[in-house]
Formats: sequence, C-alpha cells, structure tokens
Amino acid sequence: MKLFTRRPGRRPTPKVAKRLGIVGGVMISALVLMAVFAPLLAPYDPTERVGAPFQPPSAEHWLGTNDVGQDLLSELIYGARVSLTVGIVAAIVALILGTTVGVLAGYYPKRLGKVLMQSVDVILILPFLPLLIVLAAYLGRSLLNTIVVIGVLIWAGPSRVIRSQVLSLRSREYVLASRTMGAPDRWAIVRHVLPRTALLATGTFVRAVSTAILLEAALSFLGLGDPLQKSWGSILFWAQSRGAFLTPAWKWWVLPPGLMIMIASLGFALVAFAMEERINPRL
Amino acid sequence: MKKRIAIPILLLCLALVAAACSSDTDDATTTTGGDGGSSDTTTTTEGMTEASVLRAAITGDEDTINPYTYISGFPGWNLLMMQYDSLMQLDANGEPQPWLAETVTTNEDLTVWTLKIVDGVTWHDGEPLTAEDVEFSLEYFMEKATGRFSRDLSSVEDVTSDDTTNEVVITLGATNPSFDLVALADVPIIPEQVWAEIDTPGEATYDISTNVGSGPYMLVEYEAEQFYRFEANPDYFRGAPQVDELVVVVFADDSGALAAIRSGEVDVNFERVSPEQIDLLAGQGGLEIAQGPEFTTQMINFDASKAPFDDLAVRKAMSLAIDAQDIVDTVFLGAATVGSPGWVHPDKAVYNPAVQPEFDPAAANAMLDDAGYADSDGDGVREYDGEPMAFELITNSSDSLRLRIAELTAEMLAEIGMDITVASVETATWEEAVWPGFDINNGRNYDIATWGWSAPIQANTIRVAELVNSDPSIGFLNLTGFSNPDVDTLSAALLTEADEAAFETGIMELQQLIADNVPFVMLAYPDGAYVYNADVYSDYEFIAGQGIVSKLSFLPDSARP
Amino acid sequence: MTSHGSPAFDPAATSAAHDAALEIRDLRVRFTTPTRTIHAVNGVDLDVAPGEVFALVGESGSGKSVSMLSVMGLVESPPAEVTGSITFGGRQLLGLPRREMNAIRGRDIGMVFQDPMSSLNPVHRVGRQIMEAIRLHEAVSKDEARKRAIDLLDRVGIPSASRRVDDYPHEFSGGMRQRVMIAIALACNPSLLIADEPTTALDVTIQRQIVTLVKDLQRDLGMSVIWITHDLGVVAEIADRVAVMYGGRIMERGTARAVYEDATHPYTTGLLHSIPRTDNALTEWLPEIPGTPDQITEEPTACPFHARCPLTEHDCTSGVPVLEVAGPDGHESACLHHTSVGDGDMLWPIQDREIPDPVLPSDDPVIEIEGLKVHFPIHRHGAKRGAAVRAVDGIDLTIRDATTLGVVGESGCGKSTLGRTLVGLVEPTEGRVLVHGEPLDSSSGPHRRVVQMIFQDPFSSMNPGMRVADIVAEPMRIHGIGTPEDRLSRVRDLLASVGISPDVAERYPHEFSGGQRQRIAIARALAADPDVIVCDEPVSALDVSVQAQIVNLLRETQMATGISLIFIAHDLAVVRHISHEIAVMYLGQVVERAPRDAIYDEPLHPYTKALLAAVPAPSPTAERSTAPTLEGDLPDPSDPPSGCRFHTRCPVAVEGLCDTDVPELRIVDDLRWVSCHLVESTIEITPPSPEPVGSGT
Amino acid sequence: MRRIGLKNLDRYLLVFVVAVSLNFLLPRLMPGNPLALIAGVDVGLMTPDERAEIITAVGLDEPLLTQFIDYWKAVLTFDLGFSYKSGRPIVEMITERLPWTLLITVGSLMVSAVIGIVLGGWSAWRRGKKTDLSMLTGMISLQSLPSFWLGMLLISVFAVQLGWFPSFGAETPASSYEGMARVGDILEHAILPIVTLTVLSIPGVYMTMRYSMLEVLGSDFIRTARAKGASERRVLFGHVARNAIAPVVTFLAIRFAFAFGGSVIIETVFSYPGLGRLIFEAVSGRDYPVMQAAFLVFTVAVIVANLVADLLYPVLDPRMRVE
Repeated sequence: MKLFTRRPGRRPTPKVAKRLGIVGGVMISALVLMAVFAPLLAPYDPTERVGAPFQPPSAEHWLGTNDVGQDLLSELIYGARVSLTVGIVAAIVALILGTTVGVLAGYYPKRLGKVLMQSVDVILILPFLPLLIVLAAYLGRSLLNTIVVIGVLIWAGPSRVIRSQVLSLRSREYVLASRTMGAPDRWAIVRHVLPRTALLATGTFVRAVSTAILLEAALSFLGLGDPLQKSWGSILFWAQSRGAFLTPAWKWWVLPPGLMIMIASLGFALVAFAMEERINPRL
Repeated sequence: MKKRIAIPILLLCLALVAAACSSDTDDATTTTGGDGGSSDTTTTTEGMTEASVLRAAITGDEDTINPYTYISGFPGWNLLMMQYDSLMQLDANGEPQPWLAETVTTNEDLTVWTLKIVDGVTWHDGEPLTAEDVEFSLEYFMEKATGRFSRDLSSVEDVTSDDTTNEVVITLGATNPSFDLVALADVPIIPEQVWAEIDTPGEATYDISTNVGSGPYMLVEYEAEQFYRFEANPDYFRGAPQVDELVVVVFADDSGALAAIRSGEVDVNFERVSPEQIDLLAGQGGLEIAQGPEFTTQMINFDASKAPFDDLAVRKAMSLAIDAQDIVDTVFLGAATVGSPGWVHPDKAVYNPAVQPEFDPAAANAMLDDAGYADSDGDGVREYDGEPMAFELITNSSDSLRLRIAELTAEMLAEIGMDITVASVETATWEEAVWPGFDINNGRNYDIATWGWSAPIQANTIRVAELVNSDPSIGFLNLTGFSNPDVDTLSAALLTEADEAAFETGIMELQQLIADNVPFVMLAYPDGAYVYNADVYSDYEFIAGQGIVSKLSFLPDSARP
Repeated sequence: MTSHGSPAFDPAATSAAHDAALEIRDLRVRFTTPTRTIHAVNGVDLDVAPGEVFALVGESGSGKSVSMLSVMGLVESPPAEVTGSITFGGRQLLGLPRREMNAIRGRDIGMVFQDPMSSLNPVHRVGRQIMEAIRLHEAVSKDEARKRAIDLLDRVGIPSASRRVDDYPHEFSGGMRQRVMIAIALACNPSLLIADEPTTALDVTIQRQIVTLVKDLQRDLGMSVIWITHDLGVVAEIADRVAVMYGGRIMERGTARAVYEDATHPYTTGLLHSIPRTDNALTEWLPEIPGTPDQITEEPTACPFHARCPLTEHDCTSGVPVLEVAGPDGHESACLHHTSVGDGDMLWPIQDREIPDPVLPSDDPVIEIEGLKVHFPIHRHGAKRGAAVRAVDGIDLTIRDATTLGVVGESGCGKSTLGRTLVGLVEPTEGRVLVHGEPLDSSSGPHRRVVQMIFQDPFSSMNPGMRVADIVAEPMRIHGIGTPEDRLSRVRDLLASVGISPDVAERYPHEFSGGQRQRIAIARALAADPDVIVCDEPVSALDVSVQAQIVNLLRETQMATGISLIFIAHDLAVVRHISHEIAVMYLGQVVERAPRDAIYDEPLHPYTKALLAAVPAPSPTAERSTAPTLEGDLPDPSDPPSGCRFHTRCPVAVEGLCDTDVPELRIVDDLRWVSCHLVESTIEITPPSPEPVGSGT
Repeated sequence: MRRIGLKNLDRYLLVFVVAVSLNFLLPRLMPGNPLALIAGVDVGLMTPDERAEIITAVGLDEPLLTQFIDYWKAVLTFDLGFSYKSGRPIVEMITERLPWTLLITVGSLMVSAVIGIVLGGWSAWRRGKKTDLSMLTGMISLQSLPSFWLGMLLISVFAVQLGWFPSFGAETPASSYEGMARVGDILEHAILPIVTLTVLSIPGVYMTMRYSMLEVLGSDFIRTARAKGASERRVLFGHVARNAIAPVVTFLAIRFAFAFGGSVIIETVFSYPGLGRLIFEAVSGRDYPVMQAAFLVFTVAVIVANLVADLLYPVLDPRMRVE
C-alpha cells in the first residue's frame, strides 16, 4: 500500500519504457542486420571506384559518389560495420573496466575503494573531449586505438553507478548473511553481488555503446580516427575535408551518415532507457 | 508510440528538406546575401579593377608578419612581401625581374652581382630607402639566422653598398646561377632604422610599429587568429595599389573560408581551392577562379637504400604501375599537371619533353617477373628474399588529397603483386618517419610514403640536385636515400654551371637520368586555383608557380613587370 | 450514501454521530495498476465526534492510512479510485473542488505523518514551514506568523524555540522533527488532527513523549484526533474510541475499554492475546494467529479474516459481514459469530508444544565478550582527527549454552553493532570475543559457522534471484558440507522444521510473506549448524499478528537444538518472552544486566526503569507507570557525556557525582549487574560471584 | 561558522596535479618532432647546428625530470611560456581565446538551463501524460545527435543556404563596429554555435530536472505541503521546483565542463576562435606549450565549475552545509 500512498508522484507505466525499448531494439537489429549482410545489401564494393567523383544521386548511385568515385550508399551500408564494432567493443572495454573497478570499489569501500574512486573522480573531472583528442592524437590512427581510447575514457561513469549499486548490495542483508556464514568475499561477490549487478551493468553497457558510437563519429570527423576505414564518421570526415557540406552534396553526403549515427546511438539509448526504467522506474 | 518518436524526427527531416529545397533557388542570391560582407566597390564594370576594401581569406594565423615571425612559406611569405620589397620580383612567368634594384648586372662566372637601387623609394615611415638599407638587410639576415633568408644568402661572402651611387655589390663564394631567383627575388629588404635596434630578433616582441617596409601595403591592425588589416601605401614607388584596404581574415580551415566566400563575407581566398570546389564555386554569382600551373609537387617516396627498393627494377615497375593520369583525374579532378618522371614541370623553360610519364602495368609485371620477384605461394603478393612484398604506405592524415592518393596508389600497386597498407598518421609522425629530425643523416624509417615539395624547390630547377645527390652536403633533401653515380656527378656539376647553354643541356640530360633511375615516383603538379569575387575585384596576376597572392595582383597594370 | 445495512446505533452513539466532526460512509478505495487491482478500502463507515480521540488500529495493508488520506484528499487519483462519502463539519469532502479542499486541509484538518525524517521539506527552515501553514489560510503578516510559529514550537516542546525557529529540519532529532510536524498540523487550530502512525519510527522513550504531548494538546485545544497505529499499546493509552481494521474493513469498533476488555471480534482478541506484553503473566508460549494478512486483489465477498479465524463457518464466506451492535456504548463487531467469541482464551489457546528431547539451559559459556569496543572513525570533513562514533564502548558479557540473552536499548545504543561484531561483520577496535574459548576471527572460513545471524528485514535478507532451496543451502555450500543430495534433503528437513512446506523449495523469496521469509531465514541460520544465533530485531518488521509465530518458533528451535540466542530488540515486551537474561545498553555500554524476571519485576537502573515505563500497556485500565518520562534525546555517541553517560537524561542524577564519576558495572545483587552510583549506595553489596548464572524458565 | 564547499578540495587538488602531470607527459610521449613548429616550414633548410641551438633554447634537451620541475614552477607562476608555433606568449593567446569559449559555453548553458529546467519540470509535472512522453522521446533523440553533424547542418542550412547567420568566426573580421553594433555582431556570430551547444545540452538538463522532480514529487514532504492546504501551484513552485533544483545545479556544472570540452568540436566546425580550436590546432601541430596550457585551462575551468557547484549546493540544500 505504501507504494501508492507514500509516493503519489510515482505512476507505474512500464509499458511506455518497454515500447521505447522495443523501438530501440528494432533500430539496433536493423543496423546489425545491415552490417552483417552489407555485402548482399550494398550495390558496390565501397572501396572500389565505381563512378566519376562527386556524382549526385542517380539510378546507378542512389546517394551519388564520393570524392574518388566510390558509391556513397555502399559506404553507408558498410559503415555500419565499423561504427557498430567500435561502439560495441569500446563499450565492452568500458564494461569490463567499469564493472571491475565498480565492484571492487563498492565491495571494498575503505582503502581500495577510496583509491579507485579517487582515480574515477579524476577521470570524470578531467576535461573529457580534450583528453580524448590528446590521447587519440598520441596513440595514432587505427581502429584499435580508437576503441581503446574511447573505452578507457568512458568506463568511469558506469563504474560509479555500479559502485553505488554494489555499495548498497554490500550492506544488503543477504550479502551480510553470507558473510556471517563465513563465506569468503569471492563468494559474496560472485554469488550475490555480480548477479544482482548484471542488469545494471548491462544497462550502463548499452548506454556506453550509444556514447561510444557518437565518440567514434566525433573522432573520425576530427580526423583522429582512421579515415580510410569506412565508418559513418569517416564519411563525414571526407565530406568535411572536401567541403561537401557547403555544396548541394550535403543532402546526400552529410545528411545520411549523420542520420545513421543518430539512429544507431538512439537505438542503444532507447534500449538503455528502457532497461534503466526497469531497474529503477522513474517514468 | 512509434508516432511519438516519429514526430521529432519528422520535424527534423522536414526542416532539412525545406532547407534542401530552398537551396537551389537561393544559391543564386547567396553571394550577395550573408552578413556584413558587403565590400564597397568603386566601379560597376564587369570585373572590378579597383576596390576600396578587399577581404581575403587565409587558413591559419601567420603571427605578426615580419621576416622573423611569419609562419608559413605560403601564404605567410606572400603576405610578408605585401609589406616589403625584394630586390627583384617574379613576373607572370615566374622569372625574376628587377624591382627595388633598377638594374642587376653580374660578372662572367656569376659570383659578383651589382645592383643599382631605385632612387627615391621611401619606407612607410617616410625615411628614404637606400643602398645602405639593402646592405644592412642582407648582413642582418646572414648574421641573425631566420632559416629561409639566411639559407638564401648562404653563398654570399661580402656585401658593400655605396649610398652616393645607390649601388650594392654582392660577392658570392661560388658560382650560383640561380642567385637572382633564390635570393634576390626572395629576401625582403628591411629598414635599418627599425631593425638596427633589434639585437635578438628571435626574442624581440613585435607590434605593428616594427612592420615598416617599403611595399604597397602597410599592416595597420592585427587581431591574432582573426584578421590582418593592410592599408595601401599611396606613395608606392611603382604606383599606388588599386585596392585601398586589404583585410586578410584568418580561418581555422578551408571549409570556413569557402563558406565565407560563398556567402560573400570574403572576396578572395588566398589559399588554393581544392579541385572539387572549382566547378561548384565557378558557377556561383560573381565568383571566378584563377587557375594556372604551380610548382608544388605530389610524389611517392620509397626508401631506395634498402631492399627491395634498392633494385631499380622494383622502382621502375612501381613507376610503371602507377597511373599518374588517373590520380590527376580522380583526386585532382583534372586540375593538375601529370608529373614528369624527370622532376621538372612541363611549363619550365628547361623541361625535357622527351621524358614522358609511362603507365604500363603489364610491362611492370614482366619487369618484376624477370627480376625474380615471383609470387611463389600464389596469394597474389610477390616475394623478395623470402618475404612477401607487403609494405606500409605512410601518409599524413591532415592532407585528405594525399590520403586519397595513397589509397589509389595502393590499389594500383596491388596490380603488380605488391600488398600495400595505407597508414594515415599525424603529420609530425609522418615527417619523423620520412625525414627524421629533418636531417637525412638520421636515415629513414619508412617503406613507402606520400610526399611533396613546396614551390621554391621546383621553381629553381637546379635544386633537384638537393633531392637526388647522394652526397648529404648537396643532396640534403634526398629523402629516399637514392644513390646513382651518374646522377651525382651531373647534378653536382650543374650546381656551379655558369654557362646558360651548357646548363640547359645538362639539365635535360639530368631529367632523363632521373627518369631512368627513379629516385621517386612523380605523380602530379597540382594547379593553383584561386577563387575570387569578380564583382569586387578581378585584376589578379597569376604568377606561374606562385599563384595570385602577391603584390602584383594589386598594383596597376602599368606597375607590373 | 449507500450502506451495507444500516447499523443500529444506540442513543449515545447516535447522538455522537449526529454532531460528528467527521462522518465516513461506505468508503472504498481501489488502486488500479497495469497488472492488478488492489482493493485497499472496502466499505468503511466511521464517525468521529468533536473533541474525541479516535484510534484506527490495523496491520500494514489493512487500509487504515489510505482511509485517512482519502479524507485529506491526498490519495492520488488515478491510480486510486475513491468512492463513498466523507463529510466533515457537514460538508461533503469527496469530489470537492481542489481549491475548496485546499482551504480545508491544514486549516480544519491537520495531519501528522509517520516518518518525521522525510515529512519536512529539507531545504526550508522549520519556522518557514510553520509560517507557510499559517499564511496559507490566514492573512497575517510575516512577523505575526513568525511569532506564532515560535509560540507553536514552544507549545510542542521544542526548547529555545525562538532560536531554533531558523534551523533546518536536519538539525533536529527524529522526535523533535515529529514535534515540528505537530506544530505544522496545529498551526491553524484545526478541529481535527489525523496522526498517521506518528510514533512508529521513533524510539519507545520518544514515543512516550509524543503520546503525552498529543494528549495534552488535545485536552487543551479540544480538537478531535484520529490516531492511526498498529500498536495496540499506544491506543490503550490515548484513545477514547477504537476501530480495528482488517482487510480494508472495520472489524470492531467501540470505546477503548470495551474493545480491550470485551473484544467481540476474533481478530481483536487474537491480537490482544498474541502480542507480547510486559504486564501479564509469562507463559512458555505465545498464542498464535495462524497465517498472514493478504492483499485483497478482488472485490471481497467474504469476511476478510475468515481464512485465519478459528470461528470460521460456512456463512463467513457467503457474504461480507457488516458491523452489528455487540455491546453497550456503540460497541459493534463485524463478526457473524461475535456472540461466541468470549474472552478469546478459548479461541486463542496457548498451544503446548511437544519438544521430544528438550535441551536445557546450562552454565557453560558459549560466547564470552571481553572489554569489547567498536569505534567507527568519523571521516566527515570538519570532524576532529581521531573522532569516532563509540558504538560499543567497553562491554563484558557471557552467553551461556542453550540460553537467550536479550539485548535492549534505544536506537543508537550500540546493540546492533554488538550483534554484528559477534558474527564478524564488524571488526572490534579493542577487546575480544571468545567462542568456546577460542578468539573469534573476523576473516572468512569454517570457524565462522558457529555464530549465525537473523536479520530484521525479511525482504532484504534474501537474494531475490535465488531459490529458497539455494538460500537455505548456502551455508552448507560455503562450508562444503555434504553432497548436493545431502544438502537437498537437509534443506527439506530444515524447511519442515520451521513450518515451511518443503514443496515450495524451488520458489523465489518474493513469493513468500514476511513471516514466511523470516522462517526461511531461521532455517538458513540453522543450516550451518551453529551454536549461537544472533537475532537482530527479528520480529520488528513483521505484522503484529505474525510476531508471535516467530517468537514461538525461535523458542522452540532453541529447546530442540540447544542453541544459544542473542536477541536484540528495542521492544522490551518481545524480549521478555524469549530471554533468560537481559542486558540493557545505553550509549555503547551495558548499564544493567540481570535475569529476566528481576529486570521486569524490579528494574534498578533509572534508565531501565524509564524504558519499562515507556512501554505502553495494551489495556486502557492498566496501571500506568508513575516513573517520569525520559527527557530529551540520546546524546551524540561520538562525544558521550562525562561521568555516568546517562546523567544528562537521568531524573535522579546527583550533581557532582553522576556528571563526574564513571560508575562501574558491578554486581549489586544476586546475579544482577548495574552501573549506577545511586543503586550501589542503596543496595547492600554482595561479594561478586565469579560467574553469574543464567536463570532458567 | 559555516565552512562550505571545501569537502572536495583535496579531490580537486588531486585532479589538478594529475592533469598537470598528464599534460606534461602526454605530449612528450607522442611521436613527432616539435622542431618543425618552432622553426616553421623552413626547418629542413637549417643546419644541424641551428637546430641544436633551437632545441637548447626551448629546453627540450634537458632531462625529463628537470623539464617537469620547470614545468610545475611555470604553471604555479602562471608563466605558460611561448608558443612554439607562433612564438607568442601563451597567456596572451589564452586570454584572447578564453572569453569566446566562455561566451558560447556559458551562453548555451544559460539558455539550455532555462529551457531544460522548464521542460523537465513540466514533463515531470505531467508525468505519464502525452506531453511528458513525447518530450521524453524527443530528448532522448536529441541526445543522440552527433554535435559536429548538427553544426555542419546548421551551417549548411542557416549560413550557406539561407544566409541568415554568419558561418564562421566570432566577429565580422576587421569591422569597425563599436558599442551596441559590435555586441549585435558578436551575438549574431555566436548564435549558431550557441544553438548547437544548447541543443546538445538541453536533454541532459531536462532529464536531470525531470528525474529530480519525480524524486521530489514522490517525497513525503510534498504530501505534508498538500496536507497544509497548499495549492498545486504553491506545491510546485514552493516545494517541488525549489527542492529539485539542487541536483540540476550539480548537473549544470558537469554539463559546463562537458560543453567547455565539447567546444573543441563546435569551435572547429564554426571556425570559432576559442580555446577549443586552440587546443585542436595545438594538438595537431604538436605545439607542446600551447597544448599543455590549453589543457590546463580546460582542467582548471572544469574544477572551478565543480567548485562553484559545490559552493552552490549547500546554498540550495541546507543538508549539505557542514557546521
């Protein structure tokens, strides 16, 4: 009964979040399918020069061609591969780092946790994008570096969320109970803390994918990614470096990859939102 | 629910579509639209030859433009020379002509140069410009290193001046046939009354008051990273400039500058327009493109000091496999001249037309087969010394055209069984690999690389010796570690050849030698293309190899050499 | 007004109803969620007369709070659907326009809520919050309102009110905040005050203060009071009339005396019999009400209590019984068989349990606590270096084989920390704990099997993602006891022994009620085959009607297995029913320790006396303790008072002695240890016996 | 005596130390030769002696530790040295750039704070209703916009196609605008960057405000306020909004830090002469001292923003006040 009387502001409408999540899921699935079946879907090999440079859309090239005559539609379709891979792998890096640090810091809040959280704080306070750029510039351009840089910089936020969850789990009585039974920390962490953190961690992971996709695009756009990798960000990099957004070409060269980035990021953000609502309904 | 999501996206799309639709009709008017970019024009005839204010765009700040602070060779030096004069001035053909020096005479072996300075030239501060100022300038640069100008004058042994005759005599340590081009047309003359007080120019603080020159323009205002304002020097000794005020706006990158010229916020772009913009811009309102040959180069370097590039067959095959014409057409959209394998630009007087680019992948494959580079394991990649011919082609990421060149080159080399991976790296990393510490004595850390030289090296043909001679003191720009005794001998001899005819014969021969031995693969000389708004001002002078950014563009025709 | 049969009023009741301040008819509240509908209130009729203190008693989920929130119009609608009629001072409140309802709230009806910690706006000064209540309804100047706010604070017993009026809520203790809440509720002299469990979150000593305050205020102001509570003890002290709710309906209603002494509903008698109390004769077992209260998710068609009622007959399920006259003074009962209820002794007998081979208490110590100190350093910025909360500050105790040690004290006295230290959750700062003579090591390992723990909150003490079988088997798996098959059969045995059908072992915790979970928790603790179980407030989170089941189960378990229990509680009545020996804690120290009967019959320490006096007796005619109420709050445990720590609140403290000299904990009488200067001086000191012996029952 | 906001001082100090050390180390760990930037493009034409001279002059031949100590000394005395590239004093470059970045970040922050708080509050008040849900969906979508892309589109549409706003820079170059005309000119230039940053900032403010509001709406003291007879409007403004604002302030500090850092991208897209463009140029140009200094200023700005939030928080939430 408390549910209704104590919190008059809370109105359980999980359906909405769920529906948004489904919409997001559909968006992600579509993009994943596009990435997987890129060779079937794309009319051309995106690395091959199949037309004259700077062609506007035509029957042969629905989105025209880029500056060296590669088919933009094919680039766009293949771009899903790199963008999604970077997003997901970077998020996995962040997930592993964030969960490890979050769980350790949450479970050992005293000395170890303090040190860990201090480093998390430092990372969170440091100016994010400038640091990202400095790091990316330092490491050089490759897909792997992009992934590492993004992963290494975005784990701090999730690790904080996970830590506070673990911190609360840690004092949850069933964890205390297992400790009073004489269970080693490992037991409590593996049996009680991790399973109860998994959903939250997955939620932050999905959110991290969304962030990572945007960051990859930004890095590629700034020319700090590998411009020869066919990602949506690098399509925009070429559009920018060859001035396409100042010409009519922005309609087929700038708009579509940006929309793809947005859809990808949005898809994951919606799923993350739905998951967050499930974990901690606030809608 | 789907509807709810759809709404914002739909709205966004609508806005974009609306903008997209409107663009076609608006294009015609945008040149006069925009904000605050209205430039006052004084005549209304087609193609303006006079303007009260001209706004020009450059990319990147050039600091306080004086001989010790300007940053880039282009357009930094060109802006510098708006305020200063050199003893000689390049004409439309890129040939040095007397300028501050009324006459330039030289002795037989080209070691003593006598210059008669124009009488009655005054500095911006009203002081007369005398032969002593010239002597002072040259000695100052030789004494206090600036890099470029010190190097220009490195062969100078002695400078004397005579104020009564207004003559300067420069004595060189050795024959230097291109001293006029390299030094006299390059070194700015600075006023003694200003610079005599500056002991350590590297550490001095400069402001506009130190920017006293004798040139057609005077810097009157400078906001770092934002703009320079030059005012015309009405008393300029060759005649008052046709543009009263020159505002040079600093942009972060090309696209900003392009947007600005399209919207009418600036009237000319001092930076080259990249090839894909040429047609687009040319179609816009009053925008026109000044296009012409330039002496910058695009090439492929390799480390010829190590296997397999030490083998002429490999180098030759690579050169045959790379279709320079395709690169010109695809990357430069035709706005470039196909590179001559003998280095020299076809527009140069000493160009050897017998040396022609060849594209013949079949011959290249045959050449490699003959030389024993077989693809023994059938993976499409040849081997050498048991290693697959797989290499990294390193290029600087900040140059998107080079990135594309690298991409295309890799594609072409794949046809002859070479597996090329393009590595796009930070400019500094790329420089460090190709030219470690900017000193070829440090060796090389690359297999294949994109490269290019700036205009001055091509402009002075004999500087090719610096690229191909294996003696580090001569060939200090020999980045490919190339070594060929014939090339060495000939290039060294030509450096001091005072006889014009002998030099011409020699340089023709050298071009053939270079083409035969392939120290690098020449790809193209991109054309200079400059966009300007003809409704504001159109009387630009295109100097071959230099473009339109020079004082000539703003002087009346009568004042031009 | 629709009604399920017009209840017949006797003349007195009718006249009371006639000028009733509040009249509720057939109030029904339903909450609709996407997954289900909950019928929270199912036809409540109620009248509260002017100047009357009316108590609404019921367990959680009985609909008592929702009913009163409906009166205030504070039930969010939707999801709630409120029907029926609520008239106040002749005006129909249900469906009143918001503006008019706002004018009534706060001015005519004031309300005090359960949790004083969260019911005040943390960002406004308390004065401002009181002033707001005044100025919302009366056009008075700021200065005037402020003056009245100070008066009100003074009135509700906030010391130096004129200074504290500018403090923020977080600068007040829980009890003080509840006083501020009362001041807000009374700001406009309402004719009705609704107090929704106002003392539930407070210590028993503070509860006493609040009850007294409200009683005094009610007398002075002549308003009506509706006091919502689950605690029958408080009701007996304050209420003129009582209504007992169950399952969203009123089960019984009448004057307090009638309801307590002549209860005519099985549920009421069941509660009165099953709750532990301090004022009756001790019995080995408590009578139990079987089953647990359920949420009602369908339109009720039967007596809501029928499933748990010993009197249930066929007709109990054929319709919803309505209130009928069951005695004089408007005493009504909603039981069809109220005439056969009697005094309840027959309905709720003490059921003797056969323990085949009971283990009797012995004198062998299982746990010895020596000089135990647990200090928690304070890291807060601005705290002095080395500052620490002295949660446990020098305790010596012995727990004997097969006995129960009850540990009582106000919240913050360190009793829970003591319990946690015993199971190794907290590292001692000083001193040590010996288990069977071996020092306890707080690292993990098999030695930790010996002491197990049962927690207060049955909802958080089980991993919601694990099956009951796995939960109970966890200690065995941790210690690698037996094969999986062995463990499963042991789990089934254990579940059966705590009264849970082994067939449900594959279910998840959320499918069980609080009482059932606490049973499972006991089974889990037993699975480790421990020698001692620390029970930290094991029944305080449970429904009143279920507490007795758990107390009995623990007692039974002890007799069957010979296990020792440390029973930590703030409720002296519960402790009494299970302990052999009692230790009273104050600010990290034991102030009195004695065999059970000695403590309850003749408490020696002034603190013990005050604690006992504060326990409300669930009988309106019970002899009220004459001991003075304890003043003020618990001092800051990081900076305990000098001398006797209790001297700041002690009614008999002697200046120059109690505030300077620290009293020793000494044996003062046979088996009794007290730390009080004054006790020592009055009682002949007997030579300390080496080991105090626990008294059996 | 209240001592407020100092609780995190040690943390910020640590961040500062780490940032200073990091930004000293990172550029030095990078490949590439700074010489080209000190000497300009003509470095290749210099003799080895000339090069060595320059390296000595800027101290690159010192042991790393010495450089490190010198660096700290310099940082603590606000002597940020000279740019390798332009030779200008860095303090001057930064003081030139900083106001522009502050203009667009603070400007966008203020606009997005107002819009975000109003929309978030409205959304929470109408929780579960159509407006709430569509706004929520819209905000999640906005969050997924790539910032640079948005900037590019805005330039394409509003500067190039429609010509309503200038496409680059902070002021009309070399204009002689004075007084209000200049202010107007600056605002005109700042609009597109501010719009971009604002669009990107609103969702975060909105979400924070909405969640914070929902949290507050569910708290007991709101019921107390209603029980006092407060009207909905009074509950909303006197209690809910006031209480919900504190987390938003913290968020705004974080958002400021983010927008400030994000200026790297926005200023690059809009050729806006702020600190973001400076650091991007310095990074790609290996201008060590400028990169270090700009990064440092970023860090300090972020720390200051956090400090301000820490100082403001107790003002908004008395529970945070340390006695």
